[in-house]
Amino acid sequence: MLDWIVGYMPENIATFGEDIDYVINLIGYIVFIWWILAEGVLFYFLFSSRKKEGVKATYEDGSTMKAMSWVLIPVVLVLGFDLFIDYKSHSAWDKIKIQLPKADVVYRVMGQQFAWTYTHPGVDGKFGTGDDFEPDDLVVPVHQVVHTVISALDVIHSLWIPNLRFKQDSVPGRIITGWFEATKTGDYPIACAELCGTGHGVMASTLKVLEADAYKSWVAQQSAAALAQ
Amino acid sequence: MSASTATNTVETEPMLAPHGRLGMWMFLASEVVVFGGLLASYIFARLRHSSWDEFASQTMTSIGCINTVLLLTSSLFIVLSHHWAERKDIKKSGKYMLWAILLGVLFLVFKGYEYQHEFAKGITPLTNLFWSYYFFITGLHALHIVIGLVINALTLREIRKGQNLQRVEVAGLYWHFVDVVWIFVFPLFYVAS
Amino acid sequence: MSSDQVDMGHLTPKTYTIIWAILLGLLFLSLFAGMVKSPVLATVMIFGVAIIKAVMVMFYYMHLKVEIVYVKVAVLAGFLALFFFVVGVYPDVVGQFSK
Amino acid sequence: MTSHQSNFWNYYIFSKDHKMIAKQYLITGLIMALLGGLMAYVFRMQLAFPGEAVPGFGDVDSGTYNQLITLHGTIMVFWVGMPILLGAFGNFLIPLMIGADDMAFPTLNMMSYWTFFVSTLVLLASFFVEGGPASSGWTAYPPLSARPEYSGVMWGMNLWILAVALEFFSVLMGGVNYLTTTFNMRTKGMKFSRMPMFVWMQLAATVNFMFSVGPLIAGALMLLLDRTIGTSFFVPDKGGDPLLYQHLFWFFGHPEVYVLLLPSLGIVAEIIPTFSRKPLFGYKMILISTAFSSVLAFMVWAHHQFISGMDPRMAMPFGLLTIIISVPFAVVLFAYIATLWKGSITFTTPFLFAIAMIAEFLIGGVTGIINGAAAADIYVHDTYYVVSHFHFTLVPITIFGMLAGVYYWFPKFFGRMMNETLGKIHFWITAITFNVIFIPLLQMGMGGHQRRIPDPTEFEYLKGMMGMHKTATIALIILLIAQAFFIFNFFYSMYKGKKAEANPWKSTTLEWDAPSPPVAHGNFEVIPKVYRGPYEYSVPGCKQDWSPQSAETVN
Repeated sequence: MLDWIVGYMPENIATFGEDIDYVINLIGYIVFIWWILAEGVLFYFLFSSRKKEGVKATYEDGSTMKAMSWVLIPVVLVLGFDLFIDYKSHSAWDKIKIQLPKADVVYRVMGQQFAWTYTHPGVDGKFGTGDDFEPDDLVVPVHQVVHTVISALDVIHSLWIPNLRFKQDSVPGRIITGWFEATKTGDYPIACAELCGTGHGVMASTLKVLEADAYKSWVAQQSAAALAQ
Repeated sequence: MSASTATNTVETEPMLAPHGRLGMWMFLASEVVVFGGLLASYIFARLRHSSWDEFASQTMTSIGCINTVLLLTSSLFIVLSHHWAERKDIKKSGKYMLWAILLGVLFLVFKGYEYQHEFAKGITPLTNLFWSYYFFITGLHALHIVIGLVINALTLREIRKGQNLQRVEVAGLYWHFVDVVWIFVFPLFYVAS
Repeated sequence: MSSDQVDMGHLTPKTYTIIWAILLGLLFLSLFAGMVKSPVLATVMIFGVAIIKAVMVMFYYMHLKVEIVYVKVAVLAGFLALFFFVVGVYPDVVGQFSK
Repeated sequence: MTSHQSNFWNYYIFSKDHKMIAKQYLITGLIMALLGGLMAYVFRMQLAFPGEAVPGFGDVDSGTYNQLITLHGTIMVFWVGMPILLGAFGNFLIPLMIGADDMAFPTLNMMSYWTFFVSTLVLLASFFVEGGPASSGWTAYPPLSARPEYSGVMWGMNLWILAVALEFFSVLMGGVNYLTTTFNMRTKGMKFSRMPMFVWMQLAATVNFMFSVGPLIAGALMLLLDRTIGTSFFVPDKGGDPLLYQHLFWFFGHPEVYVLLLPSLGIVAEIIPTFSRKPLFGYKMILISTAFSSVLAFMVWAHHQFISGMDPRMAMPFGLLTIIISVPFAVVLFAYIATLWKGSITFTTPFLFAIAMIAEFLIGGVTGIINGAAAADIYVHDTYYVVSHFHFTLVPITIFGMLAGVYYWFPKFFGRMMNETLGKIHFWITAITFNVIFIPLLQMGMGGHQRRIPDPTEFEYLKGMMGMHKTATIALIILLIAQAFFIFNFFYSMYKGKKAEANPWKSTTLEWDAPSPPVAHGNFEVIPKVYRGPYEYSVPGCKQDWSPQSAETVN
C-alpha cells in the first residue's frame, strides 16, 4: 500500500538490505498512520468549527492540565513510536556500519573526479603485488562478504549502489571500510551521490555479481594478464 | 554603533539595562561562538598532529607575554576610564581612555614586529597548517583590536565633548572581550606544552 | 539618562588595580607552568589559569557579576553552544576513525 | 523620538524608521524569491527535457546546472527566507506588537538593511564574473569548494562566500536590535507573559541564529583563505580535514532551519486565533516546547553526516536527539490544530495560507523521520527523497507562511486591503501545484534517484522516472505563473485597494491599535497600555467576541 504513495524501491539483493527495507517500511507505516490522523483531525476541526450564525467560539486557552492533555497525550505516543523507531534503526545501523564481518573479497575503491576506480588484490589477495589489476566494473562473487576500502583522490564522492542499499561517502584523506554481501547474480548500477563537480552526473559504473566459480576463473584470468605486463 | 538615546517620556515596562550595554552583551555572546569555534577547530587540528608542539615552540613567547601584559593593562585603564566616566570626571576618564588606546596601538606594533620577524624566518601562512591557523587566528584577533581602537577613539572624542558617557562602558565591554579572547589565544600558541 | 544605575558592585580604582596585579601574577604563573615536566599537568595548569583570568576579567572588569540575569544567561548560552560543538565534533575529527 | 526631516532620501532610502526598513526587506526578498523561482524553472526544464535548450535561457550544461541549483538553494534560504521572515516581519511588527515607537538602535537597523543590500549586490555580481557564480551546492563542501580548479569557478565562489558573510552580519545586527527592543521597550503592562507568540518566536529565531552562526563565520573565512591564498584548512594535502567544515556548517545549518521555521510559526500563531475567534491553545506549552527545541537544535546537526565518513558510532547520540527534537514541534503543531476546535472560523486568504502551512508542514515533519533514523538514512541520504522532504518543510515555511503574513498584515503595511478573490485563486493554484511537484519527487527518491545530477537519462535505472520529472516541471510552471496573481494583487492593492481601517480583522494584538499605515514616526497616536493577554477572543460574559490588549474595559 505504501509503495503506491511513497514510491517503489529497486529490487534488494543485499543481506543487510532487508534490515534497511524493514526500517523504512516500519517508519513508513507508523508515520503514514500518524499523518492520516493529524490531517484528518485538522480538516475535521476546520469543517466542524466553521463560522455558523449565532454560534460563538468557546473560550478555551488550553492552560489547564486537562485541556493540555489533549495535546500532550498524542505527543507522548509520538515520542514512544519515535523511540521504538530509533531502537530498531540503531540495531540495523550497528549491524551495517559498525560491525564488520570477515571479508572473503577485498576491493580498494577510489573515487576521483568523475570515475570510480576499483583495485583487486589479485589471486594472492595482497595489494601492491604484481598480480593486482583494476577492473572497469565491481565484479563480486554471490553470497560472499565483500569489503570495499573507500577513499577519494580529490573531492568528496559517495559510492551509491541502490540495489545493495549501500551508500558511503568517499572522503579524501580518510579510508573508510564498508561491506556488503550480494544474494543474487546480475548487473546492477553504481552511481555517485555526493556533488563532486561538473561530471557528477556521469560517474556511472556497474556491479557485476557472478557465481563463485565464474568469479574465481575471472580473477585468475585477470591476474595472469596483469602479471604478463 | 550609535545607541539611540531616545528619552521616551512614555511609560514603559522597567528597562532591564541601558540599550547600549544590553546590545553589546548580546553581540559579544554571539562573538564568543565565533572565536570559540575557531579555537576549537585549532585545538582539534593540534590534537590530530602531534608534530605541532615543535612548531608551537617557534613562536616568540616573549612578545606574546608582553602583548598579554599590554592588553591586561589597557583593560585596566579602560575600566578606570569607565569608572570616572560614571562620575562625570571628564579629565580622568579621557586620560585613562587615551592610555588604553596607546597600549592597544603598542600591542599592534609588537604584533607587527612579531609577524615581520616570522616572515624574515621564512614562515608564512602557507608553510603548514599550524602556521595557517596561527596567522589566521592572531590576524582575526588583531583585526578586532583595530576595530576596538576605532571604537575607543570615537568614544574618547565623545568624552572630550562630555556627552554620551554611557558609551565608554559599551566600548569597554568590547575591549575586555577582545582581551578575553587574547587570554585564550596566548596559551594555545605561545606556551608550547 | 542611563548612568543612574547602582555603583558597579562597590569596585573602586584600588580594587581594579589589585585585580590587574592578580591577572599579571596568573600570567607569570602560566609561564612557569610551561616549564613543568609532565605535559598533561602543564596543559591543565595553563588552561586552568587562562580560564580563571578570563572569568576574572568578565566578572570584575565587564561587571558580569552585577549584570542582569538575561545577560548572564546569554553569555552562558554562548559557552553552552560552544560546549555542544566541541563535544559533538571531538570524537569525529580527533577520533581514531579519522586517521 | 529620533527626528529626521522627511526628504526623499531620508524617508525612502536612508530611512531609520523600522516600518520603511521592513518594506525595503520585503521588496528585496520578494524580488529575490522571483529570481530563485525562475532558476528552479530553468533547471527543472533541464531535468524534464535533458539536453534541449530551455526556452528563455538556452543550453544548460552540467556546470551551469550546478551553478543554478547552488544559487537556487542559497537565494531561497539566505535572500528570501531570512530577510522576509526575520527582516520584514520582525522589523515591522516587533515594535508595533510591544507598543514601542521604534527599534532600540534605528541607525544600526538601517545599517542592517544596507549591509543586506550590499550582500545582494555582491551575490548578483558573482553571476557576471568570469567563470560564473558558485557551483558547489548551497552547502559548499570542501575540497570541491576549497580549490578553484575542482569546480572550475574562481571569483564567483569567493564573492558568494563574501555575500553570505555580509548577509550574516546584517542578520546579526538585526538580531541585536530585536533582543534589545523586546527587553527594554515594552509598553506599560506588556509583561513577558503577555507578549504575542509572534514576538517570542522572533526572539527564539534570533537566539538560534546568534549562537549558531559563529563557527560558520570562522569556517567561511577559512574556506576563503583556502581558495585565495592556498592554505589547506579543509584540504587533506597538508593535514586539513574536509569533515571539519561539514561540522562547522551543519552546527549552523540545523539551527538555521529553525531560524526560518520559528518566525513562520509565529505568523501562523497570530492568524489562526484571529480567524477562529478563539485563544491560542496552550500559550505556555508552546513557549516551553519552543525553548526546549531551541536548546536541542544545537545538539542534532550531525544527522546530515551519518554516512559522510564520520565515525559511525556518533550516529547513535545524534540519531536519538534528532528523533527527540521532532517532539516539541509536534506539540506546537498539535496546539495550533487544537486552537481550531470549537472556534468560529472564517476562511479568508491569510487563514487559508496559514492552514496550508500547517497541513503541508505535517507532511514535511512526517517525511523527516526516515532521515532521522540512521539506518534508513543510508538509503535516502542525498536522494530526491531528501530534496522533497526539505521542500515540504521549507516551502510551507518561506512561501505559505510568508504569504499568510503578507495577506494578513498588508492593511497595516500599506493601509489598503488586498483583493480576496485574487488571493483565493492564487492560494488554490499554489497549494495544489506545490503538492503535484513534490509528491513525485518523494517517489523518485525512494526509487534511488540521487540528487544534483543534470541529466537523469545517463543512468538506466532512472530512465523510467522521466515521466515524473515532466509532471513536476509542468506543475512548477503553473505554480510560477500563478504567482502573477499575487504580484498584480500586491502592487495593485498598494494604491488602488479598498481603504483599510485600523483593525480590519478585529484582532486583539497591539499593532491593530495603530492606524493603518501606522504614524510615520511614533507608530501610535497615543502609545497604548496593556491590560490583558494577547489572545482574549470570545471571553465569556463579553458581548464583543474580541477584547483588545489595550482596552482598559471591554463591555
